[in-house]
Amino acid sequence: MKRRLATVAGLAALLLVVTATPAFAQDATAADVQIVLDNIWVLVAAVLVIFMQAGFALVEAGLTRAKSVSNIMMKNLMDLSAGVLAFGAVGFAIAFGAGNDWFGTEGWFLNTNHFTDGYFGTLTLPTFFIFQVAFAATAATIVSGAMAERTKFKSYFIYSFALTALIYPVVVHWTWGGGWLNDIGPGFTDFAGSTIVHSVGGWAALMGALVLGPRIGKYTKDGKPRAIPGHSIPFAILGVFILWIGWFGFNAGSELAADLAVGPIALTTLLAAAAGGVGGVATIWLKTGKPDAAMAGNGVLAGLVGITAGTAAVGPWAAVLIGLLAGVIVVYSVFFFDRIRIDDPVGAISVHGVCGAWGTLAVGLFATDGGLFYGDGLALLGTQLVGVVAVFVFVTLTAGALFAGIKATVGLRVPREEELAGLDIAEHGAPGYAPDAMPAGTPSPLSAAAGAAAVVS
Amino acid sequence: MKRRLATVAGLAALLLVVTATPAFAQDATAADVQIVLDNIWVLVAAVLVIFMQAGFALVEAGLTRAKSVSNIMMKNLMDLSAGVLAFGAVGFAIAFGAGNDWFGTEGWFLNTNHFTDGYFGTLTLPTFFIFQVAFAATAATIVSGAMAERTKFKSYFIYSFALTALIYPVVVHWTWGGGWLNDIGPGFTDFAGSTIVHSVGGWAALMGALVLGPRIGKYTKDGKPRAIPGHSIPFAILGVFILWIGWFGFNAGSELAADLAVGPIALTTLLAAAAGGVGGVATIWLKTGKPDAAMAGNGVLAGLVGITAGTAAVGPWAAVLIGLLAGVIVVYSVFFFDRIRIDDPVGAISVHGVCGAWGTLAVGLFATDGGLFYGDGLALLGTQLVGVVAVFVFVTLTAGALFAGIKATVGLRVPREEELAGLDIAEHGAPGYAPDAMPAGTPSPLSAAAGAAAVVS
Amino acid sequence: MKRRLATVAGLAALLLVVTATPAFAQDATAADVQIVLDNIWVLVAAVLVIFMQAGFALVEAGLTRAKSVSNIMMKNLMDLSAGVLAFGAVGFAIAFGAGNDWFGTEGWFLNTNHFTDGYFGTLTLPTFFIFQVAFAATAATIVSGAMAERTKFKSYFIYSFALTALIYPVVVHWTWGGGWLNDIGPGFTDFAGSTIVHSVGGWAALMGALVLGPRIGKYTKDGKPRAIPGHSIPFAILGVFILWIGWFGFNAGSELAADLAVGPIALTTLLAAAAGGVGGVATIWLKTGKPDAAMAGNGVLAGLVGITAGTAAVGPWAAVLIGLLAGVIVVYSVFFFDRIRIDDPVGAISVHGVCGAWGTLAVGLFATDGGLFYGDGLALLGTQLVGVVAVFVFVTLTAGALFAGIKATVGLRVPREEELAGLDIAEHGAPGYAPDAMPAGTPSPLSAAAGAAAVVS
Amino acid sequence: MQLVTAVIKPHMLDPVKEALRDVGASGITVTQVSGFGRQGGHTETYRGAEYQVDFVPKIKVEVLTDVGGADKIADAISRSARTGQIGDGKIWVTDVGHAVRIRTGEMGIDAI
Amino acid sequence: MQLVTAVIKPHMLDPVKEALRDVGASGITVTQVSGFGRQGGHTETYRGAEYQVDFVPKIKVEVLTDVGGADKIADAISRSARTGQIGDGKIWVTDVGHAVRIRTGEMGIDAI
Amino acid sequence: MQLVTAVIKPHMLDPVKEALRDVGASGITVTQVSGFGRQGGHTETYRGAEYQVDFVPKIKVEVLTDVGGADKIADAISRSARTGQIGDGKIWVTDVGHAVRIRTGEMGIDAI
Ligand SMILES: Nc1ncnc2c1ncn2[C@@H]1O[C@H](COP(=O)(O)OP(=O)(O)O)[C@@H](O)[C@H]1O
Ligand SMILES: Nc1ncnc2c1ncn2[C@@H]1O[C@H](COP(=O)(O)OP(=O)(O)O)[C@@H](O)[C@H]1O
Ligand SMILES: Nc1ncnc2c1ncn2[C@@H]1O[C@H](COP(=O)(O)OP(=O)(O)O)[C@@H](O)[C@H]1O
Repeated sequence: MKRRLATVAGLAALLLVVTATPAFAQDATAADVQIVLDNIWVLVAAVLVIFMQAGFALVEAGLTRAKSVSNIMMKNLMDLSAGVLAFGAVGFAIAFGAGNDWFGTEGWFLNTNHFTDGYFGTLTLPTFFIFQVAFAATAATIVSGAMAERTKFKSYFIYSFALTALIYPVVVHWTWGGGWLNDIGPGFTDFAGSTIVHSVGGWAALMGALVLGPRIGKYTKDGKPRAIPGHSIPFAILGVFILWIGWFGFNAGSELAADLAVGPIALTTLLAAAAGGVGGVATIWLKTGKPDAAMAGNGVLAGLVGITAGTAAVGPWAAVLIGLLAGVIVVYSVFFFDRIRIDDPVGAISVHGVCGAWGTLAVGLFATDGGLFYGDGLALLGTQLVGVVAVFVFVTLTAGALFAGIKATVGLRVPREEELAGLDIAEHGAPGYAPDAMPAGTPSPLSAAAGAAAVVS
Repeated sequence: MKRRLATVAGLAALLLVVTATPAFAQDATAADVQIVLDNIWVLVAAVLVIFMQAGFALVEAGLTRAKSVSNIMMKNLMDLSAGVLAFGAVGFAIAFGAGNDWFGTEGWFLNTNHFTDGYFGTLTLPTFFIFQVAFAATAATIVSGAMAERTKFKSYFIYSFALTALIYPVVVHWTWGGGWLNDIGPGFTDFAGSTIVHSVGGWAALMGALVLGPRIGKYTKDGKPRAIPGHSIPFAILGVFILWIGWFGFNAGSELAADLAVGPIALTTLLAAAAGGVGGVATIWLKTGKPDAAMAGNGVLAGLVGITAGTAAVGPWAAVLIGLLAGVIVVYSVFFFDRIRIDDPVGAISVHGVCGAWGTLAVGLFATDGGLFYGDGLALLGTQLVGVVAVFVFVTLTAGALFAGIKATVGLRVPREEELAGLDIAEHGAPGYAPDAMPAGTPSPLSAAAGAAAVVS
Repeated sequence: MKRRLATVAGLAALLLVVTATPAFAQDATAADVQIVLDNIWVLVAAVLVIFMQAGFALVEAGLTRAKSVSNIMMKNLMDLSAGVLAFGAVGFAIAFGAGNDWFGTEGWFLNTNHFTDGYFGTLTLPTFFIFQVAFAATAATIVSGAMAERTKFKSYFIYSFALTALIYPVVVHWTWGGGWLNDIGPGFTDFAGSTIVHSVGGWAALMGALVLGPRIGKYTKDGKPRAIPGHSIPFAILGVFILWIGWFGFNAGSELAADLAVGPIALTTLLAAAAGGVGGVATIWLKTGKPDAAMAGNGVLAGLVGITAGTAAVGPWAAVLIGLLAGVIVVYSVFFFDRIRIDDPVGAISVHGVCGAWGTLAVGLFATDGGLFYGDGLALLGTQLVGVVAVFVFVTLTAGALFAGIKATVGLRVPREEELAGLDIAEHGAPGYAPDAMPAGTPSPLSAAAGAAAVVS
Repeated sequence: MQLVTAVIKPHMLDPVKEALRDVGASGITVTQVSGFGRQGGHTETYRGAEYQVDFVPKIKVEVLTDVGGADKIADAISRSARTGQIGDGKIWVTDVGHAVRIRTGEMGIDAI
Repeated sequence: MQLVTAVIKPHMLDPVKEALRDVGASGITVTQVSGFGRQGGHTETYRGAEYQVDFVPKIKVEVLTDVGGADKIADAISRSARTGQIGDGKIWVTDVGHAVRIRTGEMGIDAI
Repeated sequence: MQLVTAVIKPHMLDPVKEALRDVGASGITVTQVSGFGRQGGHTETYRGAEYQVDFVPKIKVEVLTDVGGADKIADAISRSARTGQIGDGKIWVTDVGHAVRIRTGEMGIDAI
């Protein structure tokens, strides 16, 4: 058998040549090993980030109604599937290809002639792309929750493609891609994407929810918001757990290398999440007398979104503060959007948009190097503000135009009957929770048990 | 406290000696670190592959009825538990032990005298075994879905033991274990097991479903197939997400080393999965007008199975094509097996058997070294065909005999009454979804709510 | 764009200086890379351990009733959130700070002046803390299941804070922190915490369940135990799968370094889990004629808890035996506690307390260095016994006092009405499974479908 | 006494409840049911296979009343549950021999 | 008018529905119920503890009909729901004072 | 024959079942229902927003009996379902024209 393993090794070696990467032999140097370690670590981090898609799907599914649960799951699965192809073909080049200060113009279809060895430091193109595409899919999927229970699947598909291929990549180019936001003041600082990823998703969610309008029944005739409880808190909290662990990949992987800075990053991530959970639950508890489970989950996520920008720039104490405040902010933000009649079933705008902005600004306050509270003045804070506002304006305009365009052409919202009955049957053909079929093959009459799925009119 | 940490370190050092592995001191060379990195990476990959068991369990549970949900979960948990013991005791030796071209005859019970240091290159026996046993459990568990809702638990247990201990290891010996399929033409190429793992599971599933016959109610009197919708699309899609991320371990871990080839492998894996999802959903959408959630999930899995053989041998474009076509193929294949009255509730035969074969053949078309489309003629394609056919014949014969034998002795199928009522109560004692017990301790009468669980006759 | 990536790299380098960790340049030595690898590996392991929180939440949710499902999920989310802060502020110093043989007295709030570089060998403070806090949260969350369905949320919060900040850290100081248990005989050996983590949780669970008393309806008037089936076996088994994979981080990460000992540790972990599953299912099958799903899950977990102490000290055969026996023991232990009227809905006392003790003692029997069966006499076994007893006494006393204190002040148990109706509405405001709201915004009357949630009196 | 039974569309429960409160009904008992009638069901597709779902979710409302009250109650339901589209449902009235309030043991009209 | 109520085995709903369609019933209302009778329940075991489940899932079928139709309908159900084994269920008929079709306000026999 | 219908609190089903067995009832049919009455509902809060849940879970119990038996049965239910608190529920009795045992086709009193 040793003979054959040798064959396999030979094949692998061959492959190494084919893919034009340096081969490591017995005489590999420490630098060679470090390069491999960088790539392995970032790949593992990328896997964690991709796992976050499951977390988003579960949070969104849990906080919405059973009658549209298939639809939510499908949106999350398909925006990843379509997003990988769209970002690989177009978005990645716009984001990271050479070009101008505003967008990249080279490197379409992961062109290896453009993205040559060393372009991404020690990371290979595949490693870097996989990590980045997971971020693009995150930005896209955030919107899904805010538009839940009333959006046409086809229209969501179009939106998701456009965001992943065009809108998100432009913002990335401005920042991580080397564009203009690096040249403002001390340079805009958003280590892992509070603004670049989460606010992009959050502001797009805002426009989506705005153009769509609230779900039927969300507001009384006199405009007071009504609670529409989610159908599965266990799904939602499981989703929060998955997002929490995925975020270690999100933040610590954004170091884009395996080094000792990874630990401190993971630590601020952990502390902010914990503080966000405590802040969120304390706030809602004090306000309503009940430690609401969904808000506790939102608090954890708010803490995570909040720390994302400054995870590598702030210390542990600041991380706790940033997270705690994010947990408080998210509760008030949810109330605010509820009141102004923007119906966001899962709190995506508040968690990702608002707390993303908070986290980005917080860098200007707490950064050990440049932060206001460290006596370094307003320069960084001002820069952060420019970045937050620029991204807000860009995304609300482009995403707003996108949704308005979809609405005017293929339509954005399902018909009233379909919304009342739930999206699963009309959009996807069958209920997400089918009652057990009777022995004779006909489904049992109890469609109602798992959430009233048939067409009511 | 430093004193004590030293104690711990001493203990660990001692252990290193005990387990006969080279100790790394301050003066570790880069090669030493690389060896550790190889082992750590493959272990992390193995954990991802083991996590796939949860994914399989959820996909299968979600696409079948609530009344047999415990049974599905138990089958998945126990085929891993029993499989680890069976493969460790017997299967691993047959697969990787020295022997002849057909099977190994040495190294029973993970014998360290046989599997000496260096036998698996830089990987230690524990690392290599853990990675491989996760593959064996995958092959076994594929069958569980196809035989769902009507198989005796005891009989499944026997099957699963036999497949893990005997059938699967023989196929592994033919290929990764250094057997005869390496000597055909340019050598059979199945990097991570489209055929070796997935088709083995898929063809065994085919024989299982064939010997069992369809579920009661699956076909009308005139033989037309009826839909029996699964009870939880969210479970199914969560399962798909878990399988997707697990597959990065499956494919990239199959490099059996930490090197820069891992990135390109992960990339083809990601692209094929995405393309498979898009291909599957597009096909069913065009055919029926509805983007079916279960089929979208099957599409993603089909793409993953399809790329598994060629993940290290083909480029990104080919990966997209292989995945896309797998997504198309899986839909037609599901229709085909439905029509010929082979009742496979989760599409396991189509996803793993058929798309596993497709992926293996696709290597002959798209391999950058040897592929037909790269101008290298039919030699590789022919070899791949020989492998596909050989494994098909071997597995259908042995698994067919196994199932026929079980049927003739302990029986394979539960009694009609039990099948109608669901397997959970009769096989495992209690429903998978028990209604909340009333305060007095008696379960509420509403057994029906979560899917009619009592014995109807 | 290369320019900008350089900027990013510069920033990262800067950060390295800021956080006072050695910077790795092109001329990194193999030892430098090894240090990074140690930290990366332990961080990845920590992420796996944190993921176990989701596993615990699901096992506990699955094995209890739907009407308190939010409460269980919340307890698991909040004991992690609050636990991170409590352990960071206080517990970590007590556990690992310098002090006396009984507890640490320095290093509050992760004080970097106390925990200087090198304090934790090659691990940085962030890495070591994140790994350890995940263990603290594990100890805390074990109790949640045993006290399920009848504990005030507020009171659980207080308990969880106290255990994480005070009780658990003391036990850690005795052992991993360098305290007195290292000085008994050959030194108490509990590699990854069968006693230190699991028994601490298990014995605290015992006291919690004892002080609380059984759930209403758990016992007939003549004292016979009644079954109160859990509401979702799929949740429970999914939780088991997650715990299983998380345990690779738990045990193999406890090596606290990336070396070749990690493989053998992972192997004993895998084998014991598999054997535990087989042992548990075989025992319950023989006793009742049914392969119970919940017991199979308990068997796997029992095997994992059992191997945790000796995972690095015993060989594969011993691992199989330890796991198998743990699987047998857990079944009889569950029966025992049921009979003596200690109502532990999920079997936490048996899995973590009893099997933790078993696993710790088993080291004294099977350790290849020092074990009775390896001819090394009773010294180690005696030492293990001392540790097991000491921890039992300490935890039952302190946790007992804690629960009694809570009971006497804020109260421990919810009112009878609330317990009958389920904790979700009264404690958290809304049901865990809300029926789909009707279009008009009012929830449908069918609260009953997902488990009768309204206040009955 | 009489029992007024109505089968209505699920989302009309709210207005019906209000209407009944307005006419002074002291209580209601509600059941989730499935109906089959002129409204017809719908077709679903799963993994490409079509199947027919014949039953439509409905809500059954039962109100116990004294003889004189039945008409008023039937009328209130009829008005408040009407959308004018097929499937609005039925109301029927049956005689009830006697009634008991469990809590007090009160009989007849006092029980309601 | 009359109301025919039947309690049947869940998997006989399909044939009963067909039989009712054949005899011209214009509509059916169906409820999931649990029955307790001669058929008896069964024992379940969970984590080694046995417990008795007394109730068996059943389906209740209600058909409103004019007086003449009740026998025909009861007969159709009786034939189509019969398996000959214990637990096949019961049929009973009650008088209905009056009926309304909500959509139109039609009364009496026209309402059905 | 007569049909005794009772709406009770869910956790009183067990004692009611025992009581009915004691007075010789041959069978019971049970339905999950939701009730609205004096007992009132309760307020829930979700993500900080309050909402009113008006309906309370109840269990409906139906027992078919010969004319003489109805009182005994109503009495047994009334005694066994009583907690003395608001919301204990109602019992009512209706006349049943005829009854059939599906398994055998037996009619009238023999069917029960
Ligand atoms: N003959 C009947 N017996 C019992 N229930 C009926 C009958 N006819 C209709 N129903 C119930 O009334 C509902 C509405 O009836 P349908 O014929 O669809 O519309 P409409 O009420 O507008 O005539 C049905 O879904 C069914 O539940
Ligand atoms: N006296 C009764 N009152 C109400 N429902 C009854 C009565 N007897 C039987 N049933 C219902 O009919 C179902 C079947 O009755 P059962 O006695 O088990 O068998 P069979 O109908 O063959 O005599 C029961 O499950 C119950 O729902
Ligand atoms: N008039 C009525 N018609 C139908 N059901 C009623 C009526 N009044 C009460 N009920 C049912 O009885 C239950 C208990 O009634 P309620 O008024 O709350 O208390 P009590 O029975 O103590 O008077 C209600 O929840 C409802 O299901």
